[in-house]
Amino acid sequence: MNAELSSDDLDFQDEVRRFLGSELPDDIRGRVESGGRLSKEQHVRWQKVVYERGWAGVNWPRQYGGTGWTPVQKHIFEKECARAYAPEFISFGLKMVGPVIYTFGTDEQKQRFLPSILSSDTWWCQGYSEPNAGSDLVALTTTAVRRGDHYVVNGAKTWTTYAHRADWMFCLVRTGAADVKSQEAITFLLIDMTSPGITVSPIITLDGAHEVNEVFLNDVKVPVDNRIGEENKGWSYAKFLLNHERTNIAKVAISRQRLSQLKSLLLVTPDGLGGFLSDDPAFSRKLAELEIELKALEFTELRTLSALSTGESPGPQSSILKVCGTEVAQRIDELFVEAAGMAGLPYRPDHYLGNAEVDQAGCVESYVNRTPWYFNNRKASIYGGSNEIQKNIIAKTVLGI
Amino acid sequence: MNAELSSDDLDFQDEVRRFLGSELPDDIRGRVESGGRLSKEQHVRWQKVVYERGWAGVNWPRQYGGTGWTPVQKHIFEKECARAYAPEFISFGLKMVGPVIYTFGTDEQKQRFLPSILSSDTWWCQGYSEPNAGSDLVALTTTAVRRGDHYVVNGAKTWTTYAHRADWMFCLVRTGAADVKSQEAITFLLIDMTSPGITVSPIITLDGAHEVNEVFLNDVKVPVDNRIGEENKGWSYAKFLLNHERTNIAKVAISRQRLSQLKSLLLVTPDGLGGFLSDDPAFSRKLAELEIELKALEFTELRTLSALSTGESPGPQSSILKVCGTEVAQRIDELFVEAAGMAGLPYRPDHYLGNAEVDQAGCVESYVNRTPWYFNNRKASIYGGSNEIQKNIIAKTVLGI
Amino acid sequence: MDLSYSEEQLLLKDSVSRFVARSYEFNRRRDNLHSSLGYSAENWALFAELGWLMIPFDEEDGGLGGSAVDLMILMEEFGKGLVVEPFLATTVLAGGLVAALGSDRQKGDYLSPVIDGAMQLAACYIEPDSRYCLSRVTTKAVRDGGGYVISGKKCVVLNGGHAENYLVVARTSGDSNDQSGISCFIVPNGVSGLSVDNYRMNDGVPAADLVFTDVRVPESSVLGAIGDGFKALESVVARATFAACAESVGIMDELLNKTVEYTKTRKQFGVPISSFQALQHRMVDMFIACEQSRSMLLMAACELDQGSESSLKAVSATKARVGQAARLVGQEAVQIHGGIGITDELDISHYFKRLTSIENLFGSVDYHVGRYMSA
Amino acid sequence: MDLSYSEEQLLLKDSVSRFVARSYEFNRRRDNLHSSLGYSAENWALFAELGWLMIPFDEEDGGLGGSAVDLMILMEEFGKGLVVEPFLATTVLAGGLVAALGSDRQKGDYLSPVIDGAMQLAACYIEPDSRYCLSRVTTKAVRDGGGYVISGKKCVVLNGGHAENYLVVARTSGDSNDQSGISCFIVPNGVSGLSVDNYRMNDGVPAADLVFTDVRVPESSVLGAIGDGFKALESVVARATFAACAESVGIMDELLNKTVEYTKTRKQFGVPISSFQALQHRMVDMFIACEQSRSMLLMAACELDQGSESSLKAVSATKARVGQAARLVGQEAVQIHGGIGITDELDISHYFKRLTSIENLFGSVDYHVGRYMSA
Repeated sequence: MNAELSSDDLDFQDEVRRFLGSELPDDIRGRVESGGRLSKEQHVRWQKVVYERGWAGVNWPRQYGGTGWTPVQKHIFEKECARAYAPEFISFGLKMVGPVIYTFGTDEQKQRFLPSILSSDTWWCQGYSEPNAGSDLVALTTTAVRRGDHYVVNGAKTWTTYAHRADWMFCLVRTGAADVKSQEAITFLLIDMTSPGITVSPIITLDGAHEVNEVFLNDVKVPVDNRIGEENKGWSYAKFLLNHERTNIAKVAISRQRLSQLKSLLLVTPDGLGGFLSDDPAFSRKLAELEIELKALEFTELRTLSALSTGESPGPQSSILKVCGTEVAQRIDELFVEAAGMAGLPYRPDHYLGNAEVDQAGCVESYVNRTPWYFNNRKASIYGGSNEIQKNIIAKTVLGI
Repeated sequence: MNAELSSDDLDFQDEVRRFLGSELPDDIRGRVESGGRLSKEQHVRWQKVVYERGWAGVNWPRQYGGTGWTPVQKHIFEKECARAYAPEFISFGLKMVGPVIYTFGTDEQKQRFLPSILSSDTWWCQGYSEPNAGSDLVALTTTAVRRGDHYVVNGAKTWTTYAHRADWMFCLVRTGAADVKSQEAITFLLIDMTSPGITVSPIITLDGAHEVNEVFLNDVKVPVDNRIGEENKGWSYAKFLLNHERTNIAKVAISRQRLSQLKSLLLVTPDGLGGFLSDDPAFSRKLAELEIELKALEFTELRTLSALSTGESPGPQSSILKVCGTEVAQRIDELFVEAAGMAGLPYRPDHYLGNAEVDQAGCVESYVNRTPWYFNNRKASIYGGSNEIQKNIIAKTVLGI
Repeated sequence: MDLSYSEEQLLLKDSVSRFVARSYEFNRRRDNLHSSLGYSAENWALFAELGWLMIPFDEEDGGLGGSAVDLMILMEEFGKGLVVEPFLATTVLAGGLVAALGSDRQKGDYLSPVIDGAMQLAACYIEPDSRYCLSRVTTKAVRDGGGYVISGKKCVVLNGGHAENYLVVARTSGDSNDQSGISCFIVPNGVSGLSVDNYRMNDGVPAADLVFTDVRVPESSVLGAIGDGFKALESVVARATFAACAESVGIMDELLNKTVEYTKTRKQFGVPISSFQALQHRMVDMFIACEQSRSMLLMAACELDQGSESSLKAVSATKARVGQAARLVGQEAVQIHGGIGITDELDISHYFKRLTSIENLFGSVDYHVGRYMSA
Repeated sequence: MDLSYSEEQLLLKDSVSRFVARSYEFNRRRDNLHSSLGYSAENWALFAELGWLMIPFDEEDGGLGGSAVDLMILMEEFGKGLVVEPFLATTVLAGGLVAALGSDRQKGDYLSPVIDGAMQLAACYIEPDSRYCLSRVTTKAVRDGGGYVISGKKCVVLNGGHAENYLVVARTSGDSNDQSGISCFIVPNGVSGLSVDNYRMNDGVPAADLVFTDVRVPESSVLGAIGDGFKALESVVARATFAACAESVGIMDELLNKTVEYTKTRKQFGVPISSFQALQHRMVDMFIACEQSRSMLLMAACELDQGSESSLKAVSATKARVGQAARLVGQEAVQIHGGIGITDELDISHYFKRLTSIENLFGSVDYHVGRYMSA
């Protein structure tokens, strides 16, 4: 048992560091560091840089243009990206629909969709949640009725992240009898967002950001060729997707970077007594406890990674990664807001949503986006299977209740 | 609105202080202060002193020998008793069966039972819980079958505090059809513990103390005269009893005294660096937060008291007194154990259960009983309606869920 | 001992509650908040008409001589409605400073119009590096001829944009953290050398950062004795802190009620989510947090009205406990609502954001536990 | 990077686990614990026979050169069975001191018989006012003729009653808290001037307080260089701390499993209490605490085996996190069991008491967070 990187892995780490050091654009790095939101252009520009290097398909097999990296290499890459303040990749294409397509899609679908996901030329969004089915995904009511070589889709999706930026949506629809509330009547469709009958309506979140949307589908025609796998088997592809990505769901690398950023910030945050907040024993203790918690989480992740590396099943501890990851991340958010003090009160949308520089007459500028971030990131314990649902699942699958 | 005592109340407070100052025996005070367990003789001796003064029936109406005190006076009395390290009265007679008897009993029962409860000549225990009915009290299966002027009782009770010290037990039994699991078939009986067919079997708790028991009832004959009220109406008397006593269930006075005792102790507890634990900022902060929580609880209690004083209903906040009271008390237990450090490890049964003086070569002696106390007091959130049951009740009755 | 409201207090509570029900429909509030003023001038005039702006002031100053309990009632109901009118900024904070330090003439010039609803004020006492420490004042006021020259930065000045006059705390002597040497000046908005950066806070309420560059004020602008303003500042901020706690308690009650109601109607897996025991127990924890906070508030109100020595300590204990509760209640309300809880469209997120502002306003939990310990 | 066990380690785990299953039936454990020795001499002989007592020691000292991971495996399984044999006291602590400081001759006299299972030792390094600070040593050893005279008090000496020899930490120079000037002596049980107060700890395990009154020991009893014992003490106690954390993790796993099983069989209101969602979520929180603790343990094991500079810091972080988990898991296991959880009759309370002992043993959460911060 050892937690050290092999010399090959250390070489790889150096390679990633050099790449990030020379290729990550300053404006993008600066946005991430400041906690502001990135434009679509910035996301695309960065993914293209990585794509050119051949590294966009972090988790993809080589045959589809992926890296074919080992679990440890993926881990190193994600860690180094976070360390360098590189933005996270948008996951809907690369981590979600991509793997579904290369696993269950036809050859034609693979050729048609995969390249532009890697190159970031096509943006995807996820049509799962519906207004009346939150945590209870299976209760979806959007219908697709077969008419010759098309489905006609009617219904509404909600909480659809980046629907307004997306070219395509992967979507769960009900193809069985309307009153059947089972998993057996769900089909997985790929829908062109420019199709007639689609309306995207923004949902503004509490931080003022436009990230999620409602998507209304009114007699939208979807070619049968855009169906993944078999009709009525969509739930199994969706489940594959939920279980597929075990690495990096705890977001340890990002939390570590943010915690270290906070520690640096404390060194220049006045404590009101002529010193700095880094001298405050109560705050330092909270920070230390959180740092320890993050260290535990890191090793919980590494345990999973180590098992995956040797081809073993990831073990029951992997079930807690999502819950603990969001809890740690949200705790870091809280400490940022606490550290900010009065500097956490002003809201500067030009800076947070736009790209403007802010000169706050008052207070430490680096705190300007932290409160909106805290607000925004309350989603972390709600979206993608709320922490309550996660705990239900752990109780059932791990504790056997 | 004001939280000050009236001059009459201040006079009363002085009177109680003088009484406690002159009448509380040193050995009893010492036992309470040290956190050791009291003998039955000590409990009886102290209650007799209070009884002589006419104050044993704190909550009782004057006509039955009680004090007839206002809610504020009761509060003052309890606060001063705690402050002086007087022991709490054993509640089974004074606070539980006594009020049931003077409210629902016959004149004969009142004359027969009430005086010796006040004088502490008769000790009572409570026969509610059963081995297969923990939080679910109604599920009791002990039966009483009418045979002429007697009931014949069969079954078992458990967690019966001081059954081994008690002369009488008040007891819930099932008098209806054996298979009816309803509240309608329960009867409230008073049972002489010397009756043939009663076996008391000790349950030793984790701290080594003998406090609770199993009580087996095998063809125990109980005169019908010992029934409270009507047959099959016992549940309503039991419920009256559960709802009757709203004051002092938070045990604010005792918690306050224990917290202040802990603070004094910290002043002489070495911190290992040549100073004392009272200088430790992390510990002091935990203590301060707990002190604030206790202050909140005190005012939650006072709000209830104030409402009762003016004849109003006590308000929804009174529902949290039990949960918060036990949480605060158990948190104080924890801080005692933390403060003790290594001095919390030795177990000294001669001192904790008996009366022996202990000279610990090591460590601060005052910590000697704190860990067993911590262990013992885990019961606080389990007995008398667990905190989970309390929360179910609050959800239902206060939040209306 | 009597912890109940008087008849008059019940009437006040009822009156504010009816105002909120009548005038604070969510979209109307939003429109008022989004207006350039940031609140409704009409509402403010109504406050004056109903005498609410008189409450905190002594009868001899033209006020009603209201108690801390009265202030608590007002603020709690304001909290329930997320009221955005600058009562805390103009009346409690700035008005409080004038009442505490002003001469009769100054009270006539600045307090009477505040009470009448005719003037808006703002208190400038927070600096970029002062965090929560009131004695950390580096803005300087230097004697020059017949007046003073003020230079320095003030930040997060509540109501800083529309105030007609500022109450500016500046140092006239001593070192940066000295409690002595702190003075208070009345400075008109628009004075030469003053630049104002207006913005909204995260909760949508307007505030401003101010830069004073050699701002000249006359002798008559000095409020109270030179160098002797700290105690008044401390006491006024303590009362404002208490008022903010009351606002928080109102907000928390509303969040709890809305959350409980939501769980009764929201269905998942075919049943109302209120039937999930884990959520029930968490809502009970929210209820406990609300009630324990209210108890602290009553405790602090009694101490303030008694004029007790320990009232600053009581306020710090209250702010600390309320801050802990606010974190719990705000986050749980959002979490239990799920996705809808973090939308701008629903009121829940606005209550949550206001609670979060108050958590830091006038000092965090850590700060006030520290003050409680040292007091 | 590889966080899995080797073949040998899996065999060791299996071997200890089988021992516990075979020899640690609850009543048998109770009888052994209640015997005058406080454990089973037969079990101890078996430990020696199976080579477990060799594990922590270097091959050149007659040991197996086992890693921190091996120690962890052993202690975790011991925890699951609530093993009472004095492995921590004799082997890890006292044996660790002899191994770190002893001459070849001393190792022959005191380490070889420990490894053979023929000798019991106890380390005396805690004093009445030392709390958790290892350098706080006021027991004095004064040079006198050809030897030393030791005076002072030592408390909570694990295995202090039956040890044949004590490893006594005493001050030979310097002030009370100096790290230099601390020396280690081997003192035989029964020596003149030594009084031993035997007792049981709250978890039932024997310990003793020792008073040294002018106890004379020869020059040959000095272990290592005079005045230079601190680093070895610190490092040995860190390893014992790590071992205790492993024991805690074993205990917590057992408590979680037993609690989950209990809720599946215990019925209330006509259904198994495992069906109550509030309890389910709390058991998930227990599971999280267990897994995060195990992760810390692996982290510390890797650091110790790597001989890294930061291994003391890693051990403190681990002790802190495990202590927090122990509080939660212990209390919740008892609470969810209800009344039966606090009886002496059921094993749950014994696991809870042992966990509580370990919480304070070698330093509390607060202490270790502090050490983590300053390291």
